[in-house]
Amino acid sequence: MNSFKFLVAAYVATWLIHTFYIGTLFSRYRRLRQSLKELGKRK
Amino acid sequence: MKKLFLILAGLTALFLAYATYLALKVAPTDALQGDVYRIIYYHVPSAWTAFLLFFINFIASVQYLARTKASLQKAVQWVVIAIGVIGVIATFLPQVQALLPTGMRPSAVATTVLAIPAFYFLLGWKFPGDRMDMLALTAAEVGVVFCTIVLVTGPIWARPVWGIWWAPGDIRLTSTLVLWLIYVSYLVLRRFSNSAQTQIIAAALAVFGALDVPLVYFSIWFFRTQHPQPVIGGGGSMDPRMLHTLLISWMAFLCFAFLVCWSRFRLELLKREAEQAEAMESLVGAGTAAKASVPLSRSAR
Amino acid sequence: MTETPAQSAIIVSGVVKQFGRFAALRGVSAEFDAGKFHAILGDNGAGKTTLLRALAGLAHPTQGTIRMFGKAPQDSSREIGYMAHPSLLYDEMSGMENLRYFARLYGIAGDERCAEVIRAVGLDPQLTRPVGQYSQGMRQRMSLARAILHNPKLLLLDEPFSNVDVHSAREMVILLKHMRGSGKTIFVVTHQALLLDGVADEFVWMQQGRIVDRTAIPLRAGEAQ
Amino acid sequence: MNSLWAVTVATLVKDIRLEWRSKDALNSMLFFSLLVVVIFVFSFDPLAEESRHIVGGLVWIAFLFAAVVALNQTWARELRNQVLDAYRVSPAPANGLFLAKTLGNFIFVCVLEALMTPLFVIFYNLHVLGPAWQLIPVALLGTWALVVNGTFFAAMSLRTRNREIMLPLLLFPVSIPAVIGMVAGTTAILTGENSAHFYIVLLLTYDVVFTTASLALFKAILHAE
Repeated sequence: MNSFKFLVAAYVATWLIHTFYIGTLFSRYRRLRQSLKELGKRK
Repeated sequence: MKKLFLILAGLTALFLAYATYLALKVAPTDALQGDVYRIIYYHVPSAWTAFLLFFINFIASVQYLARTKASLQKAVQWVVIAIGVIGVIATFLPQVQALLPTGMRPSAVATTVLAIPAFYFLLGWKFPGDRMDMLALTAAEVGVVFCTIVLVTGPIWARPVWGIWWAPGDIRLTSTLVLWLIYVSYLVLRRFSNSAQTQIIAAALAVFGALDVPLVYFSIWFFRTQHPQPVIGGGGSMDPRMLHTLLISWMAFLCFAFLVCWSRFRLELLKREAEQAEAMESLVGAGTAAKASVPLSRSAR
Repeated sequence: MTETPAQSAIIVSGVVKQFGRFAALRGVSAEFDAGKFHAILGDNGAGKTTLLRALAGLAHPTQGTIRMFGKAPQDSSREIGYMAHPSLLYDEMSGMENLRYFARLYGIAGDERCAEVIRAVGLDPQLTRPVGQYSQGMRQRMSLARAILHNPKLLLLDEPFSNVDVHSAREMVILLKHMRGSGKTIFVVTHQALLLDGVADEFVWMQQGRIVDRTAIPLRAGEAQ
Repeated sequence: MNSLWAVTVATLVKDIRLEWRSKDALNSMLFFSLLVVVIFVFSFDPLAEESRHIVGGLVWIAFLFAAVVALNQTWARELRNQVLDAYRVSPAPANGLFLAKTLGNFIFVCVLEALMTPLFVIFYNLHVLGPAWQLIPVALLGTWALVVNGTFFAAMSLRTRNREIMLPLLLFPVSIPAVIGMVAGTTAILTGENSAHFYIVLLLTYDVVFTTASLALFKAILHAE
């Protein structure tokens, strides 16, 4: 059925957005850890 | 804590997989729309989750503002209790019951109304001080993510069913778009604020946004009645198996949202700790350095 | 003659002021006596202005409290006269028009009080020039006039002598000395400590967001001249 | 209450006087909306029969953008020389400042509307098919809706980087119901096809809700540094 690809598209889009957001969370977390480590070193 | 998080994450993943399985295989096919209607199992739970998160943002913002003054805090508490009591009593009055749309049970409405004081006091107890503001930020940000999903899956669903991507008069989708805009502007404000009291400014904006929601809804609702619309299906009762799947799916997404919020909250906590540490660190480091090198008071000479 | 213990007018306890990743004040605790002249000294970025703003109630401490005559600074705005580094005046209006507006904010009706303070700082109330065309010295005086308009018990002055010629600065010091004599508590943030030699009752030294020393002369202990 | 009104009036008079001297906001606002009108004339065929259906939207878009220009100007004036701090240290009620600014902006935008509406009428060859008097409540309530939120959000955006761009970002999303009310109400009156009553009630509700909210929260915004 033609409309089936819309269904797939919607499900994929949902998880893409979630993955993207969680990815940004991870990168923010890593950067924060990094800066904390540098802070510790300066001490 | 970390172990607990991982266990919960695993369980949530299983739950989501199960919900998706139900949505794709178990739930019956819609007679009119065919399989594409199954978008509903992602679209609607995301919308409900987003609304719940925005609601939490509102409660947290009100409470944060109320905390700036003891007398205000008392007053707001009584208002919240009054809303709960009056709301529950009102739903059992026959006059009010007559106003409720058909199919909405008074007991269900009463439970929803009770959620306001329940959330207010629960959050107030669990999130002292600046954590309340961090909760508001977390809820808004994760809410925007879920709202984005609603806005993306909505047109994907509308296209095969209605033949158009976007129905400007569709009240649910359009008001969700406005909601999204409001909370994005909230996040932008937090991002670009250079105030030492961003929290208060942001909380005020959140209150404004929340006050706007009913007005948005009514204005679009009325706007729609005056303009030609594509025939939008809907209404009618749902197959119980569909409803069941929908609720399971919502539960799964709620668990997922909870975990995302938890991570986001931890991140914010860590960020603020780091900021404070850095502010104080520069104090120790720079202070000793200055003592060693710079003559104490250039100004006095 | 026994000295009566001066009543502590201002109690600052554990004040931290954090701006994002930078702390301007890092745990300031001090008591300041009423009716005294306090000069706050220190390098740029030592937190002098932030302390003054916190005393004026303009900056809210991240931690710690400030009590002023037993009240929070925000609740004692009638007792506080604040003069900032910028003039806090509208450039497009004349001095009198400016003061007339600020007088309304304090609930002072009529022009007598405005004319009185303008004369007190050595300017002419009849001057119709907009403040934007004043010289720096005149603007500083007008700014001081705005700060003392409501006859506050406490004066907070941020760099009143900067960019002012020596003559004007001396005159302002004499004016402040006179106000100190009439029982006001005065805080002056300045770089020119020597101007206040013999005028200020104490010199408060700030460094890296903390008070590091308090002396009676504009010279710190251990500092060879 | 008494002091609230005194402060409001004093501030309003001061703002009008300053505006009269510089004419910053009014001139830029007028010229800006004139430009918008001219661009619209080239973009949308004014002679077409359906122009009556779109002109409601065009008028309000022009006013909306012009109002943003004015709103940014009114607070920019308070930031010069940090005069806002002089207000913040005074005991004057925060809402006095808010009401004065809102009323001032309301007057400016109303003047602008009075001057620009004839232009729209001429360019788009308008004649109203519905009850024309209803345009007045729609215009007044709609303007108040824009201005009350705009003043509040402009005060909010004072505390942000890139302040001027921040105002529309904050103002437009929350204003959407009001914009729907203004545009759809105006169109309904111009075309005479529907009743504008609902929109007037909508705007009235919007005004009451947000005026109350602004008055309740402005103090917190003003004193957030």
